[in-house]
Amino acid sequence: TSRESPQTAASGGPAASAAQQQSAGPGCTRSRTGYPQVDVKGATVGFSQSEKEANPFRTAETQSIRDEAAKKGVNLLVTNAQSDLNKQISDIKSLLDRGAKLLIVAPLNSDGLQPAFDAAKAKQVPVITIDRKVTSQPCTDYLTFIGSDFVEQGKRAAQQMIKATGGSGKVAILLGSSGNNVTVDRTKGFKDGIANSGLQVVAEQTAEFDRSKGQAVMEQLIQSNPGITAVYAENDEMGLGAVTALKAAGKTPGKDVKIVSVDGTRSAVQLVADGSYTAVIESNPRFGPLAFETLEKFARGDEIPQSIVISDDEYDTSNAAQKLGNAY
Amino acid sequence: MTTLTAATRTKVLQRQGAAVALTVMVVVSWLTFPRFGSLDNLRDLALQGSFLAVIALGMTFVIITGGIDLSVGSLYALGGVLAAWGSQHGFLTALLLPLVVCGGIGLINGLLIARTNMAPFIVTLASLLFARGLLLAITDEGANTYQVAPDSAFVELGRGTVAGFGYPIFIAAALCVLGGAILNRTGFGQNVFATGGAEQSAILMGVPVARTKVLVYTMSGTLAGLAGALTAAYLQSGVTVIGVGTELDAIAVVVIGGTLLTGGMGTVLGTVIGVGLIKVIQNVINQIGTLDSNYQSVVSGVFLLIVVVLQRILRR
Amino acid sequence: MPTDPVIEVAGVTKTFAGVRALDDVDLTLHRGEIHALVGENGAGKSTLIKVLTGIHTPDGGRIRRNGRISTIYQEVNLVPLMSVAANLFLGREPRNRIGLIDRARRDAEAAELLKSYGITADVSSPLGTLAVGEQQMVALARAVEADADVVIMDEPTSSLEPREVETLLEVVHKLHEAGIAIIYVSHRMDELYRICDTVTVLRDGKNVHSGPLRELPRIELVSLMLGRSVNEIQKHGTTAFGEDHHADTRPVLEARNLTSRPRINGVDVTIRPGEVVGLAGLLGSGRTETAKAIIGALPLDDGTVLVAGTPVPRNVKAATRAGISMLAEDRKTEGIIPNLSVRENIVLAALPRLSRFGVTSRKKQDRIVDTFVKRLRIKVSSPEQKVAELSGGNQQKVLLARWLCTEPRILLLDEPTRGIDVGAKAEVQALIDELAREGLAVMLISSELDELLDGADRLVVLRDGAVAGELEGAQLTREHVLAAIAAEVMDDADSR
Amino acid sequence: MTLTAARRRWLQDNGVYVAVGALLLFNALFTANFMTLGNFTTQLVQAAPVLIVALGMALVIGTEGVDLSVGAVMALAAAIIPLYLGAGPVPAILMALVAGLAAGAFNGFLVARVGIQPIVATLALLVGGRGLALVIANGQLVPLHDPAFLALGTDDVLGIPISVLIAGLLALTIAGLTSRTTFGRQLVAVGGNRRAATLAGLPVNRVLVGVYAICGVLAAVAGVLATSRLAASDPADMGLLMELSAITAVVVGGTPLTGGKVRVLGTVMGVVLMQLVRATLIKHNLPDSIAQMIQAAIIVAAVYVARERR
Ligand SMILES: Nc1ncnc2c1ncn2[C@@H]1O[C@H](COP(=O)(O)OP(=O)(O)OP(=O)(O)O)[C@@H](O)[C@H]1O
Ligand SMILES: Nc1ncnc2c1ncn2[C@@H]1O[C@H](COP(=O)(O)OP(=O)(O)OP(=O)(O)O)[C@@H](O)[C@H]1O
Ligand SMILES: [Mg+2]
Ligand SMILES: [Mg+2]
Repeated sequence: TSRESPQTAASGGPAASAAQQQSAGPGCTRSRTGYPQVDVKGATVGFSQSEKEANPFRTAETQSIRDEAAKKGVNLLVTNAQSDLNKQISDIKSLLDRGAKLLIVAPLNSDGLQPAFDAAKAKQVPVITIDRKVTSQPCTDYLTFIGSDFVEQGKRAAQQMIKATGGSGKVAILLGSSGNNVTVDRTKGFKDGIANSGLQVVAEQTAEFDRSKGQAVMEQLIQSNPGITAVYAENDEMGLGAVTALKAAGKTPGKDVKIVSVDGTRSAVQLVADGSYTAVIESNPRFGPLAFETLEKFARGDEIPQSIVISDDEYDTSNAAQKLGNAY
Repeated sequence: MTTLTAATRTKVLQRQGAAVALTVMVVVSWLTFPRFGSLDNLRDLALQGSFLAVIALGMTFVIITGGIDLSVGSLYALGGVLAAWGSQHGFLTALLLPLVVCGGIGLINGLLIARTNMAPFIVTLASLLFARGLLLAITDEGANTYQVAPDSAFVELGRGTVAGFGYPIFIAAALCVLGGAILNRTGFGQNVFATGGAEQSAILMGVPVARTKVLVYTMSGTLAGLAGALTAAYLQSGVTVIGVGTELDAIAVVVIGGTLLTGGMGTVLGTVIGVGLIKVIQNVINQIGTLDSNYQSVVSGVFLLIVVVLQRILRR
Repeated sequence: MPTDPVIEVAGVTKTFAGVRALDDVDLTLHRGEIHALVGENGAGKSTLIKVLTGIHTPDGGRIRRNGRISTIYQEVNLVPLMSVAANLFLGREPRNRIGLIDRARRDAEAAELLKSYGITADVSSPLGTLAVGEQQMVALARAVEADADVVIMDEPTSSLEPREVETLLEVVHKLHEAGIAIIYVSHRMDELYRICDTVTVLRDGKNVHSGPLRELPRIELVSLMLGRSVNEIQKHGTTAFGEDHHADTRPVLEARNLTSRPRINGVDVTIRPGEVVGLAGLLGSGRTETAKAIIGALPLDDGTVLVAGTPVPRNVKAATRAGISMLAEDRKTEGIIPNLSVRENIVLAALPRLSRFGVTSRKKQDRIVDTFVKRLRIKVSSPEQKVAELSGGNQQKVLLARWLCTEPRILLLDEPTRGIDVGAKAEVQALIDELAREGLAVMLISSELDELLDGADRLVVLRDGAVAGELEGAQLTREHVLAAIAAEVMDDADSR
Repeated sequence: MTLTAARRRWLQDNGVYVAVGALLLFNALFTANFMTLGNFTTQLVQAAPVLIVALGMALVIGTEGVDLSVGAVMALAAAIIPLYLGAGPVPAILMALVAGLAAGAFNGFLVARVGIQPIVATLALLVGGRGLALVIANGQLVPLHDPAFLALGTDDVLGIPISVLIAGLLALTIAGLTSRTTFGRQLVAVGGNRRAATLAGLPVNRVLVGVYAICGVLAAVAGVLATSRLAASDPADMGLLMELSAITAVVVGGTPLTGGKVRVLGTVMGVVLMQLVRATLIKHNLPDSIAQMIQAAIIVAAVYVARERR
């Protein structure tokens, strides 16, 4: 063929599964909310995606919701906010308007969706937020949150880093987009995680979750800090960019310079398996089964915890080859 | 001057070009999508349009003077953050702080453009960066999102409704009426047209061109800040990630509304119609529902193209 | 003679990037005085005016103003996209009770006002739709109605027809009677002697003479302006045109049935090699449109243009290639490329011929530019000077040079001497003569009747976009032409 | 008086060189490991795609236009590469350039023939073009493995990286084009006074379409080089906000947005200046907030010095 193969399709791999069901307060039940019972099967469900499906995480996330919806015989309506917060509010309102009785929302941002939640509340439609936690009230504004703990991801990345470096050396952090709370949490977790080790952060610069920016920033940092021995990238894409930069600078990523990142995309895990990447902390995007299961439970009247933190896997040199199939 | 005459003859037609497109869009959508005409949907359309309309109003003035303001997207976001922060100190702080700061940055834009002969494009591009940087600086690199207390009077500004229609709609409408009157019925408005129509001539005719420019950029900054404040009240928080690319939306809306990018000609009504068009298209894309997210921008681009080409053809 | 000075200028100096535009200039203007300001192109007249009105700050010297100044600048300075009424009243619009502009009243007053200047245009249409001359009258009305103590007019008649010139001179007269002082810049001697009391002559930025005008013989005035002796000048008449030309019999240009509604309607023009054909007609009679139609710059409803019997496609490029060149009337918007140098402006149209495989030859350019700068006596500090820095007249010469170096067969000249000083005018006229002798076919549009009568071998009179008559040989007299035009005016009056 | 005027004039013409010099000096003194060959190579390699785009942008700006679609065109080029890479790098690159040509010519057509103002005409492609690229690429990043194609981004000739070499050659070509050819002179004439250029019989439409087409092709070249350097086709992010970087560099380099003038060497220096600014801010590990504000200040300062006086 005359076509280079794109990365393998996003489906497959393990669905997200609940790791812990944190419950600071009491859980949420249908009776507490007073919402009507809606059978998932045959129901109209709205899914509001936040960004274009132009990166593996989003692609896998949407696909997982679609697949599960088809399996459950759900009439699924999908919108995409194209990274515009006001549009996401509009999207959610229009989903409600078009008859969605249950909502799954991948929030663009932790703050600012209150008007959309209020609209859902007014129509007694339960909302499950996935992948990103919002600052509104669980059970009243939205039903529950299903997703990873980004701070925890940062901490686990720190543990991997300490393991790989023996707890000493100079680290550069490739930050995600400024103003994004995923960036904030993954940074906090990582810094807390290395606080008591000998690792020292010598540079932290944003590369906007983008591979080519990761490459460009890394190139600059290698020049000015030749002593860098470790790189923590807040997503795989930036990490992959860093690998290219390091190779071009004559370093051996994974050996001279350890690289740990968060996501679990196939390209990154493959590199771990090949030995030129240190470790990848997974951020599982396959929320479909868990989300619909939670909606079913809610319909049955079961108690739903305030947030459902999923168990994320991690890939390091010891397991990446076997687990490659789980990557997305 | 030959083209000008043609322009006059069809001036009305031209202005109606966008209006005709909007009417057609609305009627077709109404017939095709049963949910399009629902009161809820229309309320949301109007509300979403109102924030953009406030920004685009300022942009209309700027563009009529022959300038452009790229900083409005950042100022919009900055205004929201300042308002949310200010809401801790009461209603007035929440409302005035963004107006003053964003208006101040607009004023600096205006001074640089009017007094130093620097291109508006580049000055406001720098402000776009500056305002975004300032926003990050006051939010601890975006880590802090200030919340507006849900029971404060300021929230009411963004979330209060009359017959289900949100306050921002009325605020935007009032501002547009006022803006239209200023543009067409005051000396300042005439100066705006003269500045954009033929700057050198305007100077020779005694028009205070520099002052006019300073004023329009100040106005544009202030309105962007106000839109940000309204949005913060509506969202109940000073969201840091909004406003990216909003300047392009505002410019597109103004141009679709028939305002000449080269200056000297334009209407507020046209801008309002332009806002309507953009929001209706977005809404219709949602109503279709099955469009792949990547196709959505293709459709938006094609639509933008169709509108401007149509308008150009009508103008002939 | 009133003696109360309203403007006093002493020792004013102004330098632009090395060019000394004003050099120690003195000028005193008294209340009720009409003061002529004359000088060659680039002598500094417009600069002095801009210094007086505060557009330019002088580098040295004193200026005392004793009253409000209102100015009509050399190039029409109004806003083309705004309505005629808005232009007229910009800055002093009539207001309603709550202080908003009263548009109905503004339009009514504007229409009224313009009627008194002989203009009946739709005041709510954009100013840009008016002909240049009409715009000039709007500018005049605007300046006069501004309640000023001093009215400055920089070449106000350069794009006016005899009829409008009369209106303008009447206005000047009224102002004079109202005690308003006037500075009047013009290259037309007749006008100056008819209305002006005093004169200041500028040469190379210096004041070379100030005094009463009527006592100064015309020939001496010209001699002061040019800095040449009276004898030298006496050799020339009022215009520099020579004898009639011997034209071929086969026309090189045939324009048939040119129609672009509503502006021109079935115009036929033919020109033979070596012939100068004048286009006469009132302001707005469609002369510019005819020229534009021939060069292919005007979309036509009908009509063909043939060069040496071959039809020319209707676009400027094709027309240029067929050998037609047009000197546009409005040099600011249709002529010069302001950022480019004099050299680049001159060679612009001829560039493809001065290049090989699209690569330009600087040597060839320099040679041509040098020739024309000398031949047309273009006043530049260097060919690399920006054309925008030149005085109006010199810009006009640059444009003429641009066309001449394309070696055209047919030259359409729309107001070629507009805004050009006496000396240069004679040069241009002599040049037109010479070109015709060399076998060029020339079409000459001019609002100066003398220029048309002396210069043209044949006159085509246009009325309302159609040919109203042709005059040739013995018919080429002032009376005949005026009669033709007058008849038309009466026709017009009848039909209304 | 005249001396200071002359000095001001000199600064106005050469401000961007002074700024580059000052920044180099600052870095030489205060930035660790700055004065190394490797570092300079890095800066040049990173600047190369921006420069290539900025060259096209300078031409467009010279005609009093602007091309907002360059980033989207880069994304299109990136999306097309993997489609044809199976047939070899040359066909793949050619197809990408053809796409750039088509996109540019389309812009030019809208501007010249339809008469739409450049910002709006190219805004349509900015909005739609990247979407189209994503549709072509199915929204996916595609890692590339063709060694010949990747060599474009990694190899060098006599120590000069290929992309830098290409950018340099293109800069020379464009400089020659603007100063030495009929097309170049006609281009600035069109930008200086389009009506007059039309009446002078210049092929205005052809010039405009040509200029936008060149800009499109150059954007595609930049897209190809950036793709090969990234070793992946990434239409979602390729060339994001490139239009603003390119315009900034052109204007900082002394080409006025009002058209009628093109400064090629200035543009090169504008790109270098902005690259150095970015590098300096990263190397000194400044937070994003401060970095953005400093960039804003430097842009204003550079343009302030080079501005044309009334
Ligand atoms: N684009 C246009 N649309 C409609 N009418 C126009 C247009 N341009 C000019 N006119 C009108 O057409 C008539 C002819 O104008 P024009 O000034 O070209 O004639 P002219 O005989 O060349 O006059 P001038 O003495 O100014 O050279 C005028 O009445 C003018 O107002
Ligand atoms: N803005 C400018 N920059 C540089 N030089 C200028 C500028 N304005 C005028 N000059 C120069 O100053 C001199 C005087 O020009 P000015 O326009 O005052 O002449 P003028 O007497 O009005 O001529 P004309 O009869 O042709 O209108 C000329 O040499 C001209 O080139
Ligand atoms: Mg003059
Ligand atoms: Mg005319």
